Amino acid sequence: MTMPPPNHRVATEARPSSTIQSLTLTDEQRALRDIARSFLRDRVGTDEVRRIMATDSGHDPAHWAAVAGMGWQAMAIPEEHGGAGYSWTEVAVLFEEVGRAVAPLPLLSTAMATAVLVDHGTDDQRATHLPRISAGDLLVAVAVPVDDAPAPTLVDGRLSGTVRHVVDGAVADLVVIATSDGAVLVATDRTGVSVTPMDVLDLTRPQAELAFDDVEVADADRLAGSADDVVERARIVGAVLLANEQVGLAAAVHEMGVDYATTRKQFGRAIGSFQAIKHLLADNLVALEAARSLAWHAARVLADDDVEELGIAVPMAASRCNETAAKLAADNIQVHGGIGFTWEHDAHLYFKRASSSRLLFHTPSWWRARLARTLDL
Amino acid sequence: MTMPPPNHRVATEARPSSTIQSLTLTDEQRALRDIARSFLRDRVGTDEVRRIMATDSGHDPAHWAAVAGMGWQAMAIPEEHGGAGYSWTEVAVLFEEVGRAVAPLPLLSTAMATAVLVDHGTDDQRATHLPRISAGDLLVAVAVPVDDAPAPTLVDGRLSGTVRHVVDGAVADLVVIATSDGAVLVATDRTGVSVTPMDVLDLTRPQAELAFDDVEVADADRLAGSADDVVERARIVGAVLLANEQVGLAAAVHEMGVDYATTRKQFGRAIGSFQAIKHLLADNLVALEAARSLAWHAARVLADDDVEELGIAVPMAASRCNETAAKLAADNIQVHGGIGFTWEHDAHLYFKRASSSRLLFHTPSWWRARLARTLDL
Amino acid sequence: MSQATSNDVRTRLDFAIDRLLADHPPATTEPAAFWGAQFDAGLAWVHHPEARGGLGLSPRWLTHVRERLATAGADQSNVRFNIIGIGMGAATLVAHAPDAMQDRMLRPMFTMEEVWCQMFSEPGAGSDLADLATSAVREGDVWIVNGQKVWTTLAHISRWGMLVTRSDPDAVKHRGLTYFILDMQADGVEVRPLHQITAEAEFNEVYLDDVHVPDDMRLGEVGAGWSVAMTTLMNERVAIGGGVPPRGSGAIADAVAAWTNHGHDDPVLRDHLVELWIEAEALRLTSQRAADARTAGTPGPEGSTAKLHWAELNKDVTTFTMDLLGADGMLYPGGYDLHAPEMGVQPAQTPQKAFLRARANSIEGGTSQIMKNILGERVLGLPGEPRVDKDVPWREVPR
Amino acid sequence: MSQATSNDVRTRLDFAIDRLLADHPPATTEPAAFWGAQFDAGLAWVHHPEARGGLGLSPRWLTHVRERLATAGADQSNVRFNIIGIGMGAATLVAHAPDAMQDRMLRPMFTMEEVWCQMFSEPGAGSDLADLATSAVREGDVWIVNGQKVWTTLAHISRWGMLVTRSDPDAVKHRGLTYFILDMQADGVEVRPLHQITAEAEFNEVYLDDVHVPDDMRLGEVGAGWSVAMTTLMNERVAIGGGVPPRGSGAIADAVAAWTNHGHDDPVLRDHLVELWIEAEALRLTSQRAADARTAGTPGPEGSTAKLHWAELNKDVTTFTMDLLGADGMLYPGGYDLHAPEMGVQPAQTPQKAFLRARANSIEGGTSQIMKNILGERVLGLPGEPRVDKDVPWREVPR
Repeated sequence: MTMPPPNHRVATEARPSSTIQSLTLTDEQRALRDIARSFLRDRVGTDEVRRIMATDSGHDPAHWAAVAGMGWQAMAIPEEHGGAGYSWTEVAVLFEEVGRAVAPLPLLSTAMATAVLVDHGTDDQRATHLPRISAGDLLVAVAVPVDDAPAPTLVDGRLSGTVRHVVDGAVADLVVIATSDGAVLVATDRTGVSVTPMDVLDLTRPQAELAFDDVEVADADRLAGSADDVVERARIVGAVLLANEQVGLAAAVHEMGVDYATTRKQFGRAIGSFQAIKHLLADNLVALEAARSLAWHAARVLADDDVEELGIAVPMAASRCNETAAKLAADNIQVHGGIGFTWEHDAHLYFKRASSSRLLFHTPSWWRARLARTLDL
Repeated sequence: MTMPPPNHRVATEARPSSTIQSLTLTDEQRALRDIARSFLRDRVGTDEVRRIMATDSGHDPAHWAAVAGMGWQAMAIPEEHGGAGYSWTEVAVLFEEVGRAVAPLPLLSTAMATAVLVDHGTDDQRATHLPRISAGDLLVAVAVPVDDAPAPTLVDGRLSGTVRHVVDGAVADLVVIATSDGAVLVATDRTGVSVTPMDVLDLTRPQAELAFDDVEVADADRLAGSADDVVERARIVGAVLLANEQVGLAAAVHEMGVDYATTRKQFGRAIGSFQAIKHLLADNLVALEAARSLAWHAARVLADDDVEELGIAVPMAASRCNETAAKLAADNIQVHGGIGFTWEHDAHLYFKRASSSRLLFHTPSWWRARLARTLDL
Repeated sequence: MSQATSNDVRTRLDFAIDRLLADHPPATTEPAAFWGAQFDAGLAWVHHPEARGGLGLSPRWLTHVRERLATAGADQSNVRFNIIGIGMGAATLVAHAPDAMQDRMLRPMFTMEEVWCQMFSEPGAGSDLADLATSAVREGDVWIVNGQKVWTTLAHISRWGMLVTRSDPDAVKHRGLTYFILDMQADGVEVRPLHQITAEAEFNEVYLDDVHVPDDMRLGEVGAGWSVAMTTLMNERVAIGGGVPPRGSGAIADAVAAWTNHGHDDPVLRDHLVELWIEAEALRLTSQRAADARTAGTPGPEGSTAKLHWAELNKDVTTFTMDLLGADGMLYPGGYDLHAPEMGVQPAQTPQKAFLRARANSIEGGTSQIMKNILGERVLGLPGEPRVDKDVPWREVPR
Repeated sequence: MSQATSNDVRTRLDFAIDRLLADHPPATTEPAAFWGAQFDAGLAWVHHPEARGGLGLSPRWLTHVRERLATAGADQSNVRFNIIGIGMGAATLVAHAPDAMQDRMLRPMFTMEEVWCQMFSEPGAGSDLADLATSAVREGDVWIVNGQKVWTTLAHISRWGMLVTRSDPDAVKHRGLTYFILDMQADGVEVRPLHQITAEAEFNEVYLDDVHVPDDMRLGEVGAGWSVAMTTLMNERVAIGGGVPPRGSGAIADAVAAWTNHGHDDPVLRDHLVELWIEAEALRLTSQRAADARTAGTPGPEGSTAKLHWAELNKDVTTFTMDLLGADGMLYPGGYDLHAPEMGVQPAQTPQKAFLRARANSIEGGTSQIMKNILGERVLGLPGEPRVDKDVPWREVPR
C-alpha cells in the first residue's frame, strides 16, 4: 500500500504547545559539542576511563584541571561569580558528550551544586564557593536523598546521621546535605564526618556513604530555602542533565552497534544486513531521536526557567531518556554477541552507566506518577 | 556461543508445584478435538460465520441442533440430568476448537449457565432445566456484571433495573440475573422484560441489554447462594473456557499467518523468509504455546475443583491468554498487509473476537491485581 | 540561507498573503474562488515556479503560508481532501509533465474541480511496488493498459489518476515501468469500493480492461516509470506543509477522554496512559525538531522516524484506549455499515473505530517492516539483503 | 509404547536403583565411588548401551533416575559441573567413537576424574559456527592444529576437549570440517581466562599453536565434522534429564524477595511483578507440558520454545528486579573482582550480578535471533533466506 496515512486528528481542547527555544543547535552550540567530543575522545578514551575507574577515588584531578581550562565547570556559573554565564542548554550539550564518552568526571555533582548555590546560596556562599568551583579548585557534591531514608538531624548546630549514594561524595570538598532543619554545606574534612566509597555497579560514577557524628555546622553554612526546595532544585537540574547525558550514551552505543553490524560478518554477510539486527537498530533510532527531542526540550525549558512547563518536560525526559539509554545499551550487547559480554569490550561500561543512571533520581515510573499529578490525570 | 545456559537456580522457599492432570490430551480428548475441528471447518466455515453474523439474532438454531446432536451442550452436565458428565478439561478442548473457528455458537453462555445451575440450582431447577439445555432445547444466559453498574433490584419478588453486555442475551430463553437480593432465573418472555441487542465490535458473539420493569420473580426461580457467589462461579468458568477459546483463536491466526508467509511472495521470495516476518511468527509461537499451557492448566484445575490452585491458575490464564490472542490476531493483520485489513478477508473476524473477548471478564490487569491478592504480593 | 535573505523572503511572502486575503476575504469568498486566487498568487505551492501555483521559494515556507491562511480563517480543506493530487501529483507534474499539461491540470487540481488518485499498488505488488504487473502495450500513439490496481483512495470521484504500468516484462523489474496520467473517465476503467475492517470503503480497486491511454499522457521516458513514481512518493508529505500538531491532540486525546469520562483512578492504567502521553509528546517534539532543523538548514535523522513512530504509537494508543473503555470496548456504536465515505463528509469517529482503523497505520504508506528497512539502509547505512529479484528479467522473478 | 511395557521398564529400573542405593548408600559413600557404581549399574545414562553407563532405555527415563537418586540424597553435582562432558560429550562418544575410546573415557567422565570442555566457537564463528577457521593439516598419522577457540567453559581444568577444525578450506563450509577429541595437556594448548562483564571468568579462550593430534582421536570421517558436532549440540540438554523447576524458583524468586524485602506497595510495580510471575509460570508449565508430552509420546512445538522464552524472560525479570532494588540497584555488592570461579564453588549471587549475567542468556547456547530462525524454519516450516555462503568454497566466503 502506498497511501499516505491520515492526518493526525486534532483534539478540540488541545493544550497549547510551548514555544521555547528552537530544538536545534546553534552554530556556537555545535562548536562546543565538537570541541567536547574531540577532547573526550582524544584524552578520556575508554582506556583512560578504565584506568580511572580502577583507581581508588575514580577521579583524576588532571582531567578535572584540563576541563576547567576549557571552562566546563564555569559554564552554568554567572559571570559575576567567575563563571561563563551560559545557559543550561549549553551545559546539556556538554552532558550529551560526557554520556557519549562515559567520562568519569564529577560534572553532574558540580552542576547540581552550582544550581543549588546560585538559587539557594547566600551572597557570601556564592562569592566564596562559585569562583572556586568555576576554576576547578573546589568539588561540591549534593546528597540527593534516595529511597525513604531519614534525613540527618540538625539540632543546635550539630549534624548527625547518614546519607547514601552521594555521587562523587568521596572526592568532594563540600557536600550539600538536606537535614531535618534545612539544607547545609558541610566540609568533608570536618571532625565527625566519615566518608566511605560504595561498591557501585557503574564504576565510572563513584558514590559514597557519608556519616555525620555530631558534626558542628556554622550558621554561615546554612543554605536559603527549605531542604525540600534545595533537594528539588538539585534533582530537577540533575535529572535534566542526566537525561541529556543518557541520550549521548544511547547515541554512542547505537553508533557502536551500527558500526559492528556493518563490519561483522556471519553467514557470508554483514550481520546488519539481517533484518533481525537491522530492524532492531532502526527501532532504536526511532527511540533515540525521540529521547533526544525530550532531553533537548527539557534543557531549553530549564534554560528558560519556565516553571509550568518544567513540571511536564522534566518527568518526560527523566523517564523516557533513562529507559531508552538502558534499552539501547542492553541491545548493544546483543548486537555484539559474545564479545559484547566480555570485560575487555566497552559495551559493559555503557550498559552499567546507563542502568545505574536510570535509578539515580528514582525510577521512570516514579517520574510518570509525578507527571500524572501535574497533568491532573 | 554454543554454551548451554546455566540451570535455573532453585529458590529455597519455592512453592510446591501443583500436580494436576497431565498437561497433554488423552486419546479420547484428541478424538473429540478432531471431530469438533472437522465439524466446524466443514459446517461453520467463515462464509457461514459471516452469514450468521449478518442475521438479526446472530444465531442459527440449525447449527445449535446439530451440535446438540453431537452432545456438546451435554458435556458438562451430569449424567443424572441428561448430560454426558465429562469434565471441564473436555469442554475446554471443545472451546479451543470453537475459538479456532470463531464460531457463533452460544456455548459460552451455556457453559456458564450450566455451571451456575449445577452449583447453585435447586433440585427442581436442575431437574427442569439441565436436561433441556443438554438437548439443545433451552438457551440460558448469565448476566455477568460489567463495570460498576448497579445490580437490578429485587424487592418483594419484583425485579427492576438493567443489565448490559449479556452474552447471547437476545436469544436466551432464561437469564441468570444477580440482583440486590440474590441471583434469580428470569424468562425473557416475561412481562416487563425488554431485550435490546447491542451494537457489538465482534459480531460473532452477540450481546444484549436487558431491562426489567417490575418483573415478577417467583421464589422457585431463586438460585441458592449469594449473588456474588453465583456471579463468581460464572466468571471463573467463563474465564477458563474463554482462555481456551482464545488459545484456539490464537493458534488459528498464527497458522493463517504462517501459511500466508509461506506462499505470499514479495521481492522474489516468500515473505516468511524475511526475518521481520519469520521472527514475529517465532516470537508468537513462544507466546502461543505458553498461553496454551496456562489455559490447559486452568482447565485441569477447574476439572479437579482445586479451589486453592484455581485462585492462581484462573487469573494467570485469563490475563495471559487474552493478551496473546489479541496480539496474535493484530499481528496476523500485519503479516497479511493490506489484504488483511479488508472486510472480505477473515483476519478481522479473529481480530475483533480476540479484542472483544479480552474485555469480556475485565481486563488482563484486573486479573493480575486479583492474582496479586491471592499471592499476597 | 542568511537571516537577512530569509527576512526578505518572509516580507515578500507576507505581502502576497496580505494582498490575497484583502482581495479575497475568506469569510465572503467561495472556497473554490479563493483557491483559484491563491493559485494565481503563487501561494498554492510556494516552492513551485511562478505561474505553476508557486513563487519559486523553498518548500519550508509552505508551513508559514498554511499557518497564516489558517489564522485568517481560510478554508484549506482542498489540501486535506484532494491530498493525493495536491500532495503528490502536483510535484510529479512539475517535475515531469510538458508545460501544456501543467497549465491544464494544476489549477483545477488545487481548486478541487478535479480530484486526483494514485494507482501504484496492486494485489501482487504491495511492499514490493516495483513488481507491479499492470501491462501497457504500445500500439502507435496509444497504449493499451490491462490490470488491476488496489488501495486507490478517491478513485470513485477522481478525474485523473497517476498510473504506473509494466511496459517491458523482459527488463529487470525497476526498468520496465512506464508512468501515465490516466483519464478516469476512459472506457475500460472500472472502480469498485474496497471495504475495510471498519466496514467503510476509504479505498477502491480499479480494474483496467483494454484502456486506451494516449502516449502524450505519459510522464517521463518509456521504461523510466520508476523514477517518476519515486518523485510522486518522495513528495508524499512535503507539499502538505502541515505544522506540528498541538500537544495532546490525536489518538492520545481519545485516551485522555476515556480516562476522564470513565472516572478511572487505577495507578496501573494511569502509568500506562502517562507513558503513552509522553511517547506522543516525544513524537510531536521530534516532528517539531525536524521542522526546526529544516528551517535551520540542518536536517538530520530526526526527520525520518515520524511515520514508523506514529504508526506504532497510534496502534498502541488506540489499543490501550479500549482498556480504558472497559466493557464499552466491546461495542461498535452505530454498528457496521458497508459504505464509501462521501467527499467532504467526515465519517463519525469513535474510539472503537479508531482502534480498528489504526491497524492499517503500520501497513499503508509503507509497512513498518519496509520503513525499518529504509531507516536501516538509507539512514543508518546498513547493507541490504541479498536480492533474488535483481538482474533478472521481471518475467522470471518468482511470484 | 504401551502402558504395560512402560510399567515393566519402571520395575526393572527401580530394581536397579534400589540395588545401587542399597550397595552404595549415598550417605556413606564418597561421591566418586558412588558415580562409578552408578555407571557400572547402567544408571549414568540409562539410554546408553549396557557397559557404556546405560541400560538401553529411552532417554525419557533419565528424569526418573535423577529424581529417585535426588530423593535418596545422592550427590549429583557431577552432572552440574562436568555438564559439557556428561551432557554432550558422552552422547557424541557413543555415537561416533571407537569402542576402545568409549571404554577409556566414559567412566572417568561420569566420575568427574576427567573434566571435559567443548571447543567449537571462535572469535569469527559465533552464530555462524560452521564458518570456523581453526585449521587441521594432516601429516601422516597426526594432524597439526592451529587456531583460537573461545567461550570454552571449564577449559582451564579440562582433561579432554571436543574440537572441531577446518581440514579442507576448499570445500563448502559445512563439508570441510573434522572433529577430534583433544588432549588438553598436549603441547601448544594454551588456556586463558575470558572475563565477562561480571568480572568473573566462567569462560576461556583456548589458543592452539601447532598442536599435534593423533588421527585415532578423530571422531567420524575426515570432512564429516559438522554432523558429529550436530550430535554434540543436539544432545545439549537431553542427557541432563533435569525435571521441571518448582513454581516461583529462579530469577522470579529474586524479584519477589526484592519486592518483599523493600516493603514495596506500589500498584504499578506490583502489576509488572505479577505479569512476570505469570510469564515464569507460563514457561514452567510449558516445560511441564513438554515433559508430559514426551512421556506420552506426543511431543509438539511446546518442546522447542523453552530456550528463547527463558532467555528473554530471565533478562526481563532480572532487569525489573533492579527497579525493585531502587537505589540498591546502583550497587555491586562485593565489588568487581577479576577471577575465574573455582570448580565446585558457587560464586556469591546477588540480584545485581544476576542482572549482568543474564545479558548473555540471549547469546549463549544460540542467540535469540538464531533461535527464532530455528523456530521459524524448523518448527513453523518457513523458508530460509537466500544464502551467499552456500555452494562456495569456504576460502571464498566473505568474512
